[in-house]
Amino acid sequence: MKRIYMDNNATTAVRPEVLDAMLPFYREHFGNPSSIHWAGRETGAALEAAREKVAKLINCSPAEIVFTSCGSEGNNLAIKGAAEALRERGNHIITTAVEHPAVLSTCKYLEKHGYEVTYLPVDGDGMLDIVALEAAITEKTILVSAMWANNETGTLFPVDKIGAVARNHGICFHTDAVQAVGRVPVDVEAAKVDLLSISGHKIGAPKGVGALYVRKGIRLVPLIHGGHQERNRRGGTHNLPGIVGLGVACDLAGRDLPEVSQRLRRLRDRLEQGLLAAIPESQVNGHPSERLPNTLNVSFNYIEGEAVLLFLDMQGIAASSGSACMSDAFGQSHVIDAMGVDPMMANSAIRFGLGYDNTCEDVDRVLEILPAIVKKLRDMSPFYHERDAASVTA
Amino acid sequence: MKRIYMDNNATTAVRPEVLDAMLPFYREHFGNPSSIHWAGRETGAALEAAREKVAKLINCSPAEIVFTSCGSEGNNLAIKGAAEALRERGNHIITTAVEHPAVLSTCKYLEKHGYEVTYLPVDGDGMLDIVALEAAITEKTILVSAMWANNETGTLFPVDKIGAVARNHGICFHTDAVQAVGRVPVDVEAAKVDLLSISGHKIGAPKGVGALYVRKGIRLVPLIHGGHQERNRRGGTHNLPGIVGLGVACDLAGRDLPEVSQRLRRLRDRLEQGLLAAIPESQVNGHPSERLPNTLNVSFNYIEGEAVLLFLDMQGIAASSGSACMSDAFGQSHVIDAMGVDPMMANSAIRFGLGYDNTCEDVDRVLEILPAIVKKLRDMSPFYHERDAASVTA
Amino acid sequence: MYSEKVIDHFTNPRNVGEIENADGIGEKVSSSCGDRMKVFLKVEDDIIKDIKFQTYGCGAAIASSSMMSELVLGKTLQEALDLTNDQVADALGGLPAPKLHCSNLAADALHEAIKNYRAAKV
Ligand SMILES: Cc1ncc(COP(=O)(O)O)c(C=O)c1O
Ligand SMILES: Cc1ncc(COP(=O)(O)O)c(C=O)c1O
Ligand code: FES
Ligand code: FES
Repeated sequence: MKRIYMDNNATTAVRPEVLDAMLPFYREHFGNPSSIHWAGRETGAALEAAREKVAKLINCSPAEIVFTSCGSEGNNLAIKGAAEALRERGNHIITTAVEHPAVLSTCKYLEKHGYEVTYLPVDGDGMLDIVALEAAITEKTILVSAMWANNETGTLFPVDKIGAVARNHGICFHTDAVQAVGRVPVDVEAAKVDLLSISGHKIGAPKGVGALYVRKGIRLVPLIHGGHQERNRRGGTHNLPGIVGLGVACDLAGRDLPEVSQRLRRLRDRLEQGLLAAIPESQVNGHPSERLPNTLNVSFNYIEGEAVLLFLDMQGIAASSGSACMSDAFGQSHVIDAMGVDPMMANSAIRFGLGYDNTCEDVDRVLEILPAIVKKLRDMSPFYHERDAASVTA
Repeated sequence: MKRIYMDNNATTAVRPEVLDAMLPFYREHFGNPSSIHWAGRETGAALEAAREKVAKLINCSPAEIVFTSCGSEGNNLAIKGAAEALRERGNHIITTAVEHPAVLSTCKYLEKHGYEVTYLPVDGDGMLDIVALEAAITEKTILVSAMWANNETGTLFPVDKIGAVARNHGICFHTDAVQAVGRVPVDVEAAKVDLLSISGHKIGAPKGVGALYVRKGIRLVPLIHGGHQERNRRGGTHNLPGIVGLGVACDLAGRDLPEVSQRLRRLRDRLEQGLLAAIPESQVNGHPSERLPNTLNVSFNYIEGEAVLLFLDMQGIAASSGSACMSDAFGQSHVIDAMGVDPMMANSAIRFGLGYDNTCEDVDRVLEILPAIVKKLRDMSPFYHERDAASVTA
Repeated sequence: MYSEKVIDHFTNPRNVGEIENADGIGEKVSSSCGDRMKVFLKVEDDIIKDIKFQTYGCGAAIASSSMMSELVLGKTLQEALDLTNDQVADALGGLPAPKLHCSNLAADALHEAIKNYRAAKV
């Protein structure tokens, strides 16, 4: 059975060029880049070369890149670090109801420590209302954290407008761009971003590496105190192979982005239109146009998403229900929830995250298999039968 | 020129068996272990297998292992996490003057947040006085953080005694065992440890992965908030290849430890005795017997350590001056300083950290080269000439 | 982290040593790291005929000492007094930021030696 992986918003395979570039750094060039001897010099140069590549992809200067271990660390460092550094100026943070758990639970944590957090709502497409953002700002607002692209629906926030509002009010602006970087053009200058989180394993780099963009002049209390690495912003010996991999992945992403995103968009649209046509009472969750080109979040009323995923899995197709985290899969998605989607519709939401390796055949196979799965589950569902009964009665 | 790497306390090469085990997890088995589909199941099993291996090496149960990105993260998580969780019970932390920067700067940070920290002194061998520890305990003491093995001198603290004292007083005990695990036997039960930090890249696993042992029942506020990974103790997608590598490295370390540590001790002793015999007015910094088998910290009076390292480097020999961190290399080592070593002697301290790949020839080559380097630098040193003059006059 | 020039002067430092019956001796101890340099001068007709140094210090300190000695050998005392720490660092092809202070030793010790020479002559 051919395995089809369509969960690239959860994690991606490492790209071959990335792995090739990493390999020499495990056993040959393994020195600590902070060391003064040959073994350190070799890796020191590779570290800075990678930093330049990451910086180039998002249009910042290399000194503004802090390497981290993952997107979650970046979000924690950005939010806790800025909140603490700016504590004298205020204690109010604005974020949105649809952020990744790494942002939301960090904000919840800060609420226990004297911070006040506003969670902005989104509309039915998962879109943020920029007027609501303006209205939420108080004298005490020190930080806005709003994601670039939503991991569950792919909805793209108007980051440039958010950045302009924050800049006008002199408020620090963090964006979780873990799903956006490498998938859509990201420019920290154009968007007036101050802090931006990146995760390697979403863009063909390995797990265990990420980066945080920290605009020059933005003060940040470190999350991981330690040595002088990363200009005192992140202690710990550098993950050289990972960092080298992230550099190459950013390089490739920058080079391929226009072509790949167009290709994935076409595949995604084919999948979307095919499913909507074949399965009645299905709907797309997320913004019709302002959306990541690779992402499709779709609901099939009357059935449960997990059951759909299990059947897909048995046919070798890997998709997911929103957040990659299993424990979350059992509860309802806070994102779909915040969009005001009817609970039963929400419960059936599943997410396809297309990736570099997906083909048209992959899409067609899903189109071949999924309608039957939905039918089978609906046939089992009391809600489905009651609806039939209701419409018959009506 | 043959390159000789003797900086294994800074970082080690990944062992070939470790790299082999990691490779399938970059492109073949790359799924997110939190996912419910085939791609996640494959890696989920590997994740738990690695957890068991790490647990076995330190004699704990797998559920007590939290995977981290490095030793510094483990130290930050342990100290900040326990300090916050125990805040109601008290605000006093005891540590030692010779801890790694990841512990010391975390403690300094906590001092700004209402915690009081006692930094216990050490004696001339870098050894901790257990009586001083007892004397430092107050009603408000909530945490003792004392390292298992010192990274600069290799001195081994009497961890079992520290653990017994802490346990008797109902105080949580964290030990930074980054240099100890895999080099000397580490048993969390025997030592009555509650929290213990491990770093992969010191024992032949890759950079970018570590672990924190958290004794069952010990409460900890997460450092990286996010998803439900690691039983809510550490958010972020698992670094599967790194974790698999750490598992294999722990396995190998457990298997090889007796033989390897004996071999390295013999090499280290040969180096030590050879240098002391060939170079007058040199001394070992660290405990004569209670010391990591692979570590030699040695001073050559009248000259500067960095200059020695540069000359060694030109001959292909990688050693270091204490902490791997370059910026530290310029100042004096806080460890050697705390041992009360005469400043000029302290300034000349260099560290050899032997590793798995070192041979007897490596040692002999250092013995061949280093005396001449010291002589050359002493010939340049005004202090050395004044000493001659002084003794001639006398 | 060090330029090739630094490594060259560090590996083969020029003018290391001591001048017996030197005309001027100067010394400087770094306030930031405790490193120390000593300069010995032989002067004829206001020209530095010979220069030797002893340095206790890091690679940058030793290279700076050597470079300084090369820069002023055969120069007039006034030219030597005009030599700045920055010029020494520049001549070495630059120094890493945390190592800039190391070049201070060289010019300062040299100027001290000239001062002492002039004081002794009076
Ligand atoms: C004793 C000790 N603790 C902590 C660390 C930090 O480990 P890592 O570099 O993995 O963050 C090191 C190594 O640098 C160490 O030697
Ligand atoms: C939007 C978003 N933010 C943050 C993260 C966390 O990234 P990581 O798994 O690298 O910690 C993810 C992925 O899980 C994400 O999709
Ligand atoms: S019955 Fe299993 S999640 Fe509700
Ligand atoms: S560190 Fe002292 S002179 Fe360079």
